Amino acid sequence: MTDHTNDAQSTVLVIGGGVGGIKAAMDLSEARKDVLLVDKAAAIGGLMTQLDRTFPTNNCDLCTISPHLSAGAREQHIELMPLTEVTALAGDAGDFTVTLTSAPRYIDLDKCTACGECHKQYPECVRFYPGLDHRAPTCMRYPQATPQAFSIDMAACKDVDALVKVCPAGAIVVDDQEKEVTRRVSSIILAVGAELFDPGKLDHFGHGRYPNVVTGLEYERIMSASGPTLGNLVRPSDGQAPKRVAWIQCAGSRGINREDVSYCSSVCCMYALKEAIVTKERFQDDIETTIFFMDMRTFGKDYEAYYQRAKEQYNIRMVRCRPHSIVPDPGGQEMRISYATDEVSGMTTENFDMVVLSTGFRPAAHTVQLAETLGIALNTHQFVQSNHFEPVVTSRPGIYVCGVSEGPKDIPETMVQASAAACMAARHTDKALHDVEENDEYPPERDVFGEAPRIGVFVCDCGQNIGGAMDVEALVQESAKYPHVVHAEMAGHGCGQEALARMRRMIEEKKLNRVVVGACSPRTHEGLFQENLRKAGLNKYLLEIANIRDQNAWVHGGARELATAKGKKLIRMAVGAVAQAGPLREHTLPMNKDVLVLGGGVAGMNSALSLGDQGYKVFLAERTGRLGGLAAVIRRNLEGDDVRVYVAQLVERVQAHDNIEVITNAIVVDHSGMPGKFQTGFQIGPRMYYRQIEHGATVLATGALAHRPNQYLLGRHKAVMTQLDLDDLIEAQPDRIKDWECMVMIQCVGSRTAENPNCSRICCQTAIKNALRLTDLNPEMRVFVLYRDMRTYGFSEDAYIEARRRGVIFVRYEAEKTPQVTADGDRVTVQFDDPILGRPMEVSADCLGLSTGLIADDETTEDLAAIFHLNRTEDGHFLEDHVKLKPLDMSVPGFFVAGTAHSPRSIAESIAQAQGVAGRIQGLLSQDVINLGAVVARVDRDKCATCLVCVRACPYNVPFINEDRYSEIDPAKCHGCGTCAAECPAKAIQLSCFEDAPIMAKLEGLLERIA
Amino acid sequence: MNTDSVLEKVFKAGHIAVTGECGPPRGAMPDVVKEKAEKLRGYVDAVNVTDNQTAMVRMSSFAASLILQQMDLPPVMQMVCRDRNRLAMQADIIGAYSHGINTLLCLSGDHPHFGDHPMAAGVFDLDSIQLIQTVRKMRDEGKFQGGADIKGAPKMFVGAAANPFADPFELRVARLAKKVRAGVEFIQTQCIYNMDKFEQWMKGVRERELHKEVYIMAGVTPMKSVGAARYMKNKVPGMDVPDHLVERMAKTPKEKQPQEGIDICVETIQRLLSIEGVAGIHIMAIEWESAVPEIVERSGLYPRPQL
Amino acid sequence: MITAERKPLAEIIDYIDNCRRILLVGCNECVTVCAAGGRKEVAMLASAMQMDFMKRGKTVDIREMTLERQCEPEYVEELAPFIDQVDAVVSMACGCGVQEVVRRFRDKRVYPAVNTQFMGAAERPGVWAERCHGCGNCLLGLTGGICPIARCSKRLMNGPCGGSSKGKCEVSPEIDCVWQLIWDRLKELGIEDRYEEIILAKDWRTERGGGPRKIVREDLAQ
Amino acid sequence: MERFEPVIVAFCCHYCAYTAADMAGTMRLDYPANVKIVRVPCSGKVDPIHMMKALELGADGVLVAGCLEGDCHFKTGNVRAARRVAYVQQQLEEIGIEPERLAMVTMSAGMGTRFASIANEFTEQIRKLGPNPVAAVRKGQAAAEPVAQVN
Repeated sequence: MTDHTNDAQSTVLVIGGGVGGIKAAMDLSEARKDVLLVDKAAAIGGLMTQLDRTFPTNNCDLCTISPHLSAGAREQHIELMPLTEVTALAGDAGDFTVTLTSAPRYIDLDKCTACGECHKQYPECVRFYPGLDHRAPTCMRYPQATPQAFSIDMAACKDVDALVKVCPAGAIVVDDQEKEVTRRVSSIILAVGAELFDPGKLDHFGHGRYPNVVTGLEYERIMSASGPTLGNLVRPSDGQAPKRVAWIQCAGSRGINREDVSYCSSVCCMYALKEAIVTKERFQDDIETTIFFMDMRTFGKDYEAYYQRAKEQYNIRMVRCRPHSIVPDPGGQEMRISYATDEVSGMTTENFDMVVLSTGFRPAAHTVQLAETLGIALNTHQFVQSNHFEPVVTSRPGIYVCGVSEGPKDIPETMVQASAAACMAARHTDKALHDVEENDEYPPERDVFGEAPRIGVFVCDCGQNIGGAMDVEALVQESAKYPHVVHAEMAGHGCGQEALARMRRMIEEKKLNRVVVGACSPRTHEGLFQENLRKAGLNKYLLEIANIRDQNAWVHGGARELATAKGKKLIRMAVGAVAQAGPLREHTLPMNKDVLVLGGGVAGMNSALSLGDQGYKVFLAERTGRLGGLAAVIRRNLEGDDVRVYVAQLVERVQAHDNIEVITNAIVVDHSGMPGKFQTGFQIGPRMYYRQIEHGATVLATGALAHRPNQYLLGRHKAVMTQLDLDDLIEAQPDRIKDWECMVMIQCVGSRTAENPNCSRICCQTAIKNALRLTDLNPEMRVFVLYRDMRTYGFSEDAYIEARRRGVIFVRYEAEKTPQVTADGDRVTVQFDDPILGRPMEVSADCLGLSTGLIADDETTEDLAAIFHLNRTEDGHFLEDHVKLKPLDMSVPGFFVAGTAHSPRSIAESIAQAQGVAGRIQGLLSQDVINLGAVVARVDRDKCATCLVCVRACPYNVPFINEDRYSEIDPAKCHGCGTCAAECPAKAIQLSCFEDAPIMAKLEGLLERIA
Repeated sequence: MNTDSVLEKVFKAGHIAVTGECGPPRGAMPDVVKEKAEKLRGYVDAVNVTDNQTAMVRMSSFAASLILQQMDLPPVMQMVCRDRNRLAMQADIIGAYSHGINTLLCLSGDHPHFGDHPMAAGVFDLDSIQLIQTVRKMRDEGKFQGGADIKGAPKMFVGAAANPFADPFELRVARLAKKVRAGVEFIQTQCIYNMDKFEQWMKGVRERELHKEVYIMAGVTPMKSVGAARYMKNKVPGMDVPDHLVERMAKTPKEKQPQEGIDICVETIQRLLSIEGVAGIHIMAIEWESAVPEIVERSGLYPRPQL
Repeated sequence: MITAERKPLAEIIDYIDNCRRILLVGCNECVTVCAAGGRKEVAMLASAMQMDFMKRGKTVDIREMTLERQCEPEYVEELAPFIDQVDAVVSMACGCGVQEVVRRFRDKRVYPAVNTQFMGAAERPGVWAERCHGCGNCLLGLTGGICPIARCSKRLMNGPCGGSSKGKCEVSPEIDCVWQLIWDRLKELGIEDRYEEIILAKDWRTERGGGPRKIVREDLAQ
Repeated sequence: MERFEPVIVAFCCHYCAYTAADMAGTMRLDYPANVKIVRVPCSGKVDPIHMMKALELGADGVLVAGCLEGDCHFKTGNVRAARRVAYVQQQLEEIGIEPERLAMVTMSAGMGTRFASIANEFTEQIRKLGPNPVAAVRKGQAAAEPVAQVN
């Protein structure tokens, strides 16, 4: 753990170490704000770490999340307090005093090196392995858990002193007590997530009674490689591979029964589809997968394509119904589901090997209690009450919320809110923008140029991890004989604080200028040891790590002398290589901290304001003549607030803000540079005069277009209008509505079709909003809504229930058989089939409202994508860097996307993205210099034959032939892959840190016969 | 008359000329030449003597032509640019003319790659068009290609080959024009199976009135078997054998295939004679000289004019 | 540029089988660009030779060097200090380089390690195709900038011959018929009629025919 | 005579193969100690010279381990590596050394089990092939030193 001043004003408290809490902590630490991250569990990671594969990418989450976590622990700005809860809070925004109570871990974190000895011998009381074992919650959530530590369930421990003896590092603290500490923090982010509903209470499904009825998360763990069944899909009852698997949606959600909640948990449809696809893809594709659902709610970006692929490519069977019950089939192990569908009258029963209940989110009991402690309001569903136009703000100033604790949402939306919360919380810390230089903590770097190599070898035994598998002492004696080695010693737990301190002392005492550490994987610990060298005044690249744990001790446990011999060889290789290593400089450039925001809509304006308030200079460029974007024409949102008033205030605040310069009628014409040093050229105003803006980051908030396909007589009959027109009509001429007798709405007009395969996410909510306002004005009028899937996700489900209660008639239509509309004077008649009655219907309507949704502003995004080399999805929206974990960043560094330019979304969700982007940018621009790292390719001008091989081979088109006729590689652009070095026929290119000399030295070290 | 070549006489007399072909043996066997040539006597006006055909080493065309000349069967000596440089070519021309051989066919020649000496270096000092210019310069200006005077200039009647079926088709008429400009006096085409393409080529020739400046002899080759048909279709460069002919041969029973080949040949000749601009028929019955008499008779080209 | 391809290892080994010490010399110009004799290929051949010897129970001492350009006396001079410590020199330069080393070090056995091929251009990365024959009297002006001497199997100056089919040479489908390319090019330039102008017989004296050639620039020659 | 223990060098790319090797460790799988790993940023960084030199210095088997097709962190590194391995295999054939001593393998970061099984199979395959003929000379050359059966 890092010790740093307990400076109240600069620390943000993040409660909850799930993926949302970690992202908020990471963003804050990137913006060089101190963070205190507390989690009631023994290790951070939360719910996502138990998921095997995540939609829509279907990749295993372990490698996408684990870098976050180990990076998280190492960040100097994050202090981690696991097994800790907030018990009291006082003070207000900018200066809170919080009381934190930590449960005893019975293990001293500084000493424990996760060697696993205690767990090996006392599995019953030492918590280590993740997975579905129903014992007490696991302590090490997953192999790369952070902190790398165990925890002990003392109550379950029968022989305490035996346990203490077994730990080689003496890390077990028997008399560990519950600790209470008070800390002063400037602001608080609540990211405690929520629990998954325990369907055991639903007696008609029998979860808990029948082993083959599992929840979505349990099925996830069964499929996961790090799960209890080590990744093979087997039926819990008899361990046989299932032939037929069924999913039942909305288990405990969207219901009115005893245990149900009324809202929709937004994610269950997607994770059910994913589990079905992965079942087919990774196991056998002959497993029959069936999903029982009411509405398939795949409303996220490209989620609709995921749904269609599930049906067409993986032929996952979709049954639209709400199953009645699950009972065991008397014959064998199978479960019998009985259900009724529109098409078939009477009950149908079907047998399945496994039934997965897609359970949704529930507010955890301790969250309700925590809210009380923090004094923040909860909404009717016990989730944290946020502001309609400020989605991460809670009822108490200075306290923000993100993730599922604010409401059910998927991981991308959680990450957006995390960044937004980080941005808002950072406001209260008074740390000036350009505070103390980063590297004053390190002593000046000693110049080792010209010195003969003096190598120090430090061999860890890492408790039993290495010590148990090989003769570490022999390794040290052998190392002493290797060339240039002037010092060799056992380092015990090398990554522990005392070992690091001792290493620093030896470097100074023995004037060492090279260090070899026989330890674990450089992938996780290289940074730690490099930093230690730097603290000892040595250039951090004069280090080589021999991976004698993960790639030796742990894999040759049985053969002690083979592991010892290999250990010697690995160190011999490292010694040979480090002798060739030279000190390396990291290239840096001054950072330009201004921000360019493209697009003056709600998203653009919010980004600009969030950044402006933090002291950043913002250029807000808008292609048209005025600010406001699409939101300017919207009158009300679902919650009933006046949008036009909100937008007007926003525009006024932007124009009055002295950090924001608004440029209208501005068209981007050229662009160059890299993050921290961009130049973008504009042609402005009617005379198109050219102006170039220098900036460090770019926000794309160019919005989307209201879709107006010419279908159903739109634009050809005055009674036919879009929901947008209707929204305006209701506000402008309420009396006209009073004499309406009947109104019909049609959903998915121009969305979820071949031309525009995407779902526009907001049309269902908009339709319901308008329907409710219509029935307010004219309770007698009849309102029909013809829909394909009602996608009122999250709390908007309540509005859908309210609409039904008021008698709005919802009729489903199939994509293949759309309603027919014919003009009838100044009315229109709409024909459609009613699936329940099973016969055609005809309705004469005063007005026909079409939910036409949004499509990408293809022309704008195409031009911008060309100028900025950005990539887009096929339908013209901008593509984010990682759909799951980096929804706001774009793959080109320094570029961010917010609002409907990313994908169709509501105003509140756009605002969350806008504030999130502001949070991300603060991280990017917090450094004063751009650090280009050291692993870059360098060309020896004398050897270069100007043969163009490197120019052609580089995957990033970096090398170019300069005027002096040799190849030049800009260190700012080189990604360090080394392809050019390996292809160069003149051997003119070396990749620093992986030059030929050290690699050859490793081979010679390994293969030399004479010792 | 520019030369005293029999072929020129026949053309100038307005008759349809007929020439045969005789491939010299791959050894010193003069009798084989005599025996092959004897079969053609009376049925053709002159006999082409190939020059290391398909780059396979054979008795030289000069030697075989000499044998024919001595049997007073007028030879058409073929000369390829592959095997000799311009010195050797001019020497052979003078040598041949000294023995009364007065008709020459200038060819580029197949690439050594196809023959029995793929490792040999192709000379290609001149190409066929430059050879035509050289022969005309020797005859009309009495000068060597190098410019020096020749005492006793050879008066060769100059011919060349033409392949209407090679790619690019649209260029093939222009290529003939180029040869005409170089001074060629008669042309023997590649053997014709694709009648439509040949007619299309002749239409182009007539448009440029080239048929008035050069005598065009249509080449034909009787097919001995369906195997021969397929071989020519796939293996011989620049050959265009339509599928319907191969099928026709494939349909005829084995033993009747030679006769069917001859029938096709005769039909082809009849149709060729009907094409305006065709001044002669060149029958390349390689290793099947015995079929020529029947072909010439049934084509109505017998007896040959005696001039 | 001049292109080359490394000789089969067996042939190189035959040359130096009885040697104990070898000087292996690469060249940093054309043979580097066509990946035949640059520093990398020198290291690869050295390793291959060493392994071949060791496989037969012998070892050989190989000194690796790569000169900037092996056809320049001053660069070849850089070998002088090492020449008498070796039994033979193996040069990975084109023919010009090998012979320059021979010219300088009369008494030393010098062997080629590559087969010099042709003057060519990079068709695409890793592929080089013949473009120029060095005939000494360029006729590209007459053929729309595409050379029949270097790129026609029969060097026809008034092609194409009867064997051209579908744009490919009768000799092999891998070889484009250059006269097809020329014809297409003339069409593109709209000067197809230039095709019928006869290119007269070539004076080969400017080419190899006139014997080994030399260029003398009076103003520069010392 | 004790069993021949081949020396195997494995060039592993940081993002996939090296991580998979770590995962094999985390999962406590077992594979022969003959395999020694050299970390490179990308399989596209492994120079043909390194492959040749490894064998020349006496390695009995060389593995180049990269990401799965299409998953390379640097886009095309693994494709180039595969082409280079094939090129070096031709060189080995010319020298008369079994090309199977050099192999290209691909895996994703999470495939600890696949790394272990490759290490096992390849070591057995090389054990069947017998010692690298070049190594035989080296051993002879250093006959004095006891046969490092443990190596």
